[in-house]
Amino acid sequence: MKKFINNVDDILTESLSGFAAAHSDIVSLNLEPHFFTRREKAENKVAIISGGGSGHEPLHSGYIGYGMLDAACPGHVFTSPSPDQMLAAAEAVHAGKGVLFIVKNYAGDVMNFEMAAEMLPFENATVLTSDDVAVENSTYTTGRRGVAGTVIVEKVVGSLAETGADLAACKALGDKVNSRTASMGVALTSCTVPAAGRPTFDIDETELEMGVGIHGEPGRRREKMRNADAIVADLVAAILEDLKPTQGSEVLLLINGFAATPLMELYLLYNSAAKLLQAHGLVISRSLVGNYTTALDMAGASITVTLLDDEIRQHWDSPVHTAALRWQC
Amino acid sequence: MKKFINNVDDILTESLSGFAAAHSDIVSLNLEPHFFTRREKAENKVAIISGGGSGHEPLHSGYIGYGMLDAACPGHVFTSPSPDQMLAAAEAVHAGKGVLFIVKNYAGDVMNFEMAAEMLPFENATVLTSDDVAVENSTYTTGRRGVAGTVIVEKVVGSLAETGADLAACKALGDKVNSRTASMGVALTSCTVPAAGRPTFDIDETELEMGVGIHGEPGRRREKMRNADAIVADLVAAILEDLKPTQGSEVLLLINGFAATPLMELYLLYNSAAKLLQAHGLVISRSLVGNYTTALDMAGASITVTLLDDEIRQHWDSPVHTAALRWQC
Amino acid sequence: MRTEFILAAITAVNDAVLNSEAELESLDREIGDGDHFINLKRGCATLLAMREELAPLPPADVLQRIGMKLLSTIGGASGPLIATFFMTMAKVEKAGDISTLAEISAAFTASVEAIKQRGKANAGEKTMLDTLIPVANTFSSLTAVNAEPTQVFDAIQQAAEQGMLSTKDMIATKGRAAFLGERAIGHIDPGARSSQIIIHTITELAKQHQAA
Amino acid sequence: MRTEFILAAITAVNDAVLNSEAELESLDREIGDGDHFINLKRGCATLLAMREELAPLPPADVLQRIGMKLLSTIGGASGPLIATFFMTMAKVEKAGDISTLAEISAAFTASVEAIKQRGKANAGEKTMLDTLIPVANTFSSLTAVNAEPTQVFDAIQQAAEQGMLSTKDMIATKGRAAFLGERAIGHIDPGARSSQIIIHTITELAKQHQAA
Ligand SMILES: Nc1ncnc2c1ncn2[C@@H]1O[C@H](COP(=O)(O)OP(=O)(O)O)[C@@H](O)[C@H]1O
Ligand SMILES: Nc1ncnc2c1ncn2[C@@H]1O[C@H](COP(=O)(O)OP(=O)(O)O)[C@@H](O)[C@H]1O
Ligand SMILES: [Mg+2]
Ligand SMILES: [Mg+2]
Ligand SMILES: [Mg+2]
Ligand SMILES: [Mg+2]
Repeated sequence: MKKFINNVDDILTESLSGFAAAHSDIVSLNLEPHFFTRREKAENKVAIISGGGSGHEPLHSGYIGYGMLDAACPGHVFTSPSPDQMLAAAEAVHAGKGVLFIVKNYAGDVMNFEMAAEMLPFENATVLTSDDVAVENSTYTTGRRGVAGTVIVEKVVGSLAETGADLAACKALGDKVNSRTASMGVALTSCTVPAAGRPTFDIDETELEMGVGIHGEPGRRREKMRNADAIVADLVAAILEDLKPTQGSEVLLLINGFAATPLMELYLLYNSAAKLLQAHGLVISRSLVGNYTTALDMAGASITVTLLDDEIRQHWDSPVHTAALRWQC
Repeated sequence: MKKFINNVDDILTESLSGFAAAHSDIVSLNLEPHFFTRREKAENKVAIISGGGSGHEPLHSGYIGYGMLDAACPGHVFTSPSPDQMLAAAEAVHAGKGVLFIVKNYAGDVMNFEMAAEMLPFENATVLTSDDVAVENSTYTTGRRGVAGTVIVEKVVGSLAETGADLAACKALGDKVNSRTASMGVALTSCTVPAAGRPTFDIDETELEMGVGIHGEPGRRREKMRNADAIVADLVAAILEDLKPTQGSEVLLLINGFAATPLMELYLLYNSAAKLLQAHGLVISRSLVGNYTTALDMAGASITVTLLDDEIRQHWDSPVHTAALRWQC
Repeated sequence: MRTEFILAAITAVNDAVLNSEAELESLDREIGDGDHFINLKRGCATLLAMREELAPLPPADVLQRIGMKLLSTIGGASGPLIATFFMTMAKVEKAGDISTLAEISAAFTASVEAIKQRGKANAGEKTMLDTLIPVANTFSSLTAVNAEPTQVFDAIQQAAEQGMLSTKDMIATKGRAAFLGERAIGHIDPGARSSQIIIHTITELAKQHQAA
Repeated sequence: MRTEFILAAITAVNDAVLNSEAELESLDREIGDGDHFINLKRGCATLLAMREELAPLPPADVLQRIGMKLLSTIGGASGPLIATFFMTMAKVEKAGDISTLAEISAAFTASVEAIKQRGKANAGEKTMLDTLIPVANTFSSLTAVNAEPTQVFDAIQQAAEQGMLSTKDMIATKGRAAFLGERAIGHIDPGARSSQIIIHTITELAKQHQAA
């Protein structure tokens, strides 16, 4: 394992401190327990809080700021944060209109946020993101994972919250965006959890992992390496199979890098995916390409498609000012 | 070599097309010869044009747009673009006030831009960036390389050009920013040039390359892997040795990833570098952390420090709207 | 339940967990995200550091503080589940001293029940419950017939081991391994294995205290 | 200089470059950025595709078109330098037919001089000039004494080889290898080697044409 670190035990604190220092115009860091808030507390809005294991940067701390999150709780690497963090973050940012948690659907995150929600003295609700179509959905199982589509949910809900909308409306829009969003990912290499010091899975030069999440967990299947168009075709097929969009639907296309895949390749994937979606009669009216939801140092990428409507498009386009997403302000 | 590609020969065109499609609100792509321009031609300003080998994305095409470049010429991977590209780009964006080329100091780039400048029917000037302090400067040699500091030069000069400043003023500010900017980089892995299909250099788990550029060329020396603070101390020492800032100087600190190093590590480096600069009595008033000048799929990072003054700070802060840098608009 | 025993168990479990580093890490690497050992180690280290603070407290408070502390230190899926276990034990202990084996068994069953609620899971889903549920069943049926303590501990150890091993052939329906579908088959669940190690360690300790 | 010979040289040089793939690639990987072979290959392939278009043209136009085409296809450091060579050859040819060996030698010297100007470089800086300058010198001194063509070609080949080999022990002061400082020592310059291969190929071809 070769990484820019001092001691494995200090990675998180040092990295969070660096983030806080580099973006001190946008965020503040609380150290015990760990959570980030906006530098200026927002008033008269639902407090939007997310969080999850670290290692997915810029998710979630990079999305704190005007038009998106009020606070984020970073856990240890790939480990859900704990209820005390969420409670303290909620205490810090609650502005009288309730708290909305945006939680990626993993057993650990769900349970920790659930316990926080049970203890929280404020009105609250939770949007569970579950956009990963690599996993079959079912009410009897843990169900689908939340992956890169979470960024879209956070942006859109964050925008609505900024208008003063109430908790129920924010929750409803979050659920709607999640239900109209589908993602699937592919890994070319494993990632290395710093404390473990070795790659989570072994994979050779001729193979890829299809249907991976964002934790270095193995995907649905190991396959022979193929060319980009063939890989994209499989990912897009699974996404469209899930979304079943009608001809002429307007979509947002996100090509998300897992961290170690260069922009040159991500744009090549965009080119391939966009052509395919257009061939299916879809209109790509919004795009995002880059490392928005990562998996430590993994090489790979995911494709996310969101079916837009006027409401979602409007809230996607609205001003946002965070470390990782910024426009119109 | 495991990359998201179809045919090695098509990578560039496919990736450029993806970039153009994903950012069609900002840029237009011309295919023969290859160059990007702003979607809307700007009037009444010096035309700012950059370019260089591909593989450094988002440099330079990601910096086209209001407040920065008017056009960029992408060469093949790590290969300078050729004069016909620069001539065609200049023809497309020249707005009667002359053309300023911003060129990273490499023999190939310098000669190709020089030949274009000689053939160009418009008034023109060139700013050569040479911020890499890993290389000793000398008028008898090729001299220092231009690396990540180029982004800062492009941002600041781009802002001045937007005010209608004349060619001489833009050239002078570019030279000034370059002379107040110093960078140095370190690689943990090599990159793989797609057409070559294998890593440019071999390096094992216990080593790093100190003083590398952005082309997978070997650095100044091979060293044993050390902790982040020790690596940062060496980079910062070389930078300060060059800039010789006075106590209390105000600086911009850029931690630039070479592509495969995750944000978590880049922020950890920021934390380390910021503390060191502060201990040297410097005031970090502006920051940038991310993959802004990359080297294909290399793991590694560089540190860049620019000595600010009122003029540079003002042009750094001014509105910019490009694919990779956007604020205040 | 005595505070002294709980403190001794903390030390013993910490040792046992540290000794299983390679195995636990690789189990969670195979069908999870590789952090289960690290999560447990962090929890154990925190409890170890709390021993002095816990020593003077009554068992109900000790269990409650352990639960709250683990809730804020372990994180992940195992954190809230293990914390829930201790918080339920604390609640039962608070309601009335747990001292006989039968009482401990009842408290254990209630705490496992609380894990099931929290995780919305049951036996056969390839989780720690595949160790814990058989243990709870064995524990209560043997204490119901007033079996000898050593007999009870041996039976618990056996049930834990069988339960843990049974996860190997399962498809997971809860937790991270659920994302793997059939690829999870052939791998023991890390939480099932760590629970079994912990139960084995505590029952061994109980046997020693019994003998002494 | 005859168009026919130039076209034959294009084919021969293309073959020679392709045959040196591994070597050229690894030389530029060691002290450059690994693309020198790819750049040359791209240039050769483009010229190959132009042969039909070039065939009916007078040599001056052929050389000029080659220069312009290489300028827009090779890129990098070698692109403008090689292009400058051809554009200068074209200029000299245009000014007055180059046909005798002495005339070719003068044109060659002028073209190498143009490379020196364009690259602001000279002998001893670990570049292609360490092959080209000794070749120009040998070429002109032997044609000045009216040496036999084969003698001239053999001497050129030797000078090219020696020049190319001499780069091995140099520190570079121009081009990418200059960034390496002392680490460049022990490696032959890729441009020096490719120039030597090309010169060797063309002189071999000239010897055959001579013999025929
Ligand atoms: N819903 C659940 N109910 C019971 N146990 C669960 C549940 N989800 C996960 N687990 C247990 O948690 C273990 C994983 O713990 P850990 O690795 O610490 O957390 P995470 O899965 O969040 O990384 C699994 O091996 C499994 O035994
Ligand atoms: N200033 C210069 N003068 C002469 N030759 C040069 C100069 N700079 C570089 N070269 C030659 O160019 C070669 C490298 O060419 P190439 O790899 O195609 O371009 P780049 O260095 O831009 O990647 C070097 O090996 C050297 O021989
Ligand atoms: Mg985890
Ligand atoms: Mg090159
Ligand atoms: Mg785990
Ligand atoms: Mg080269």
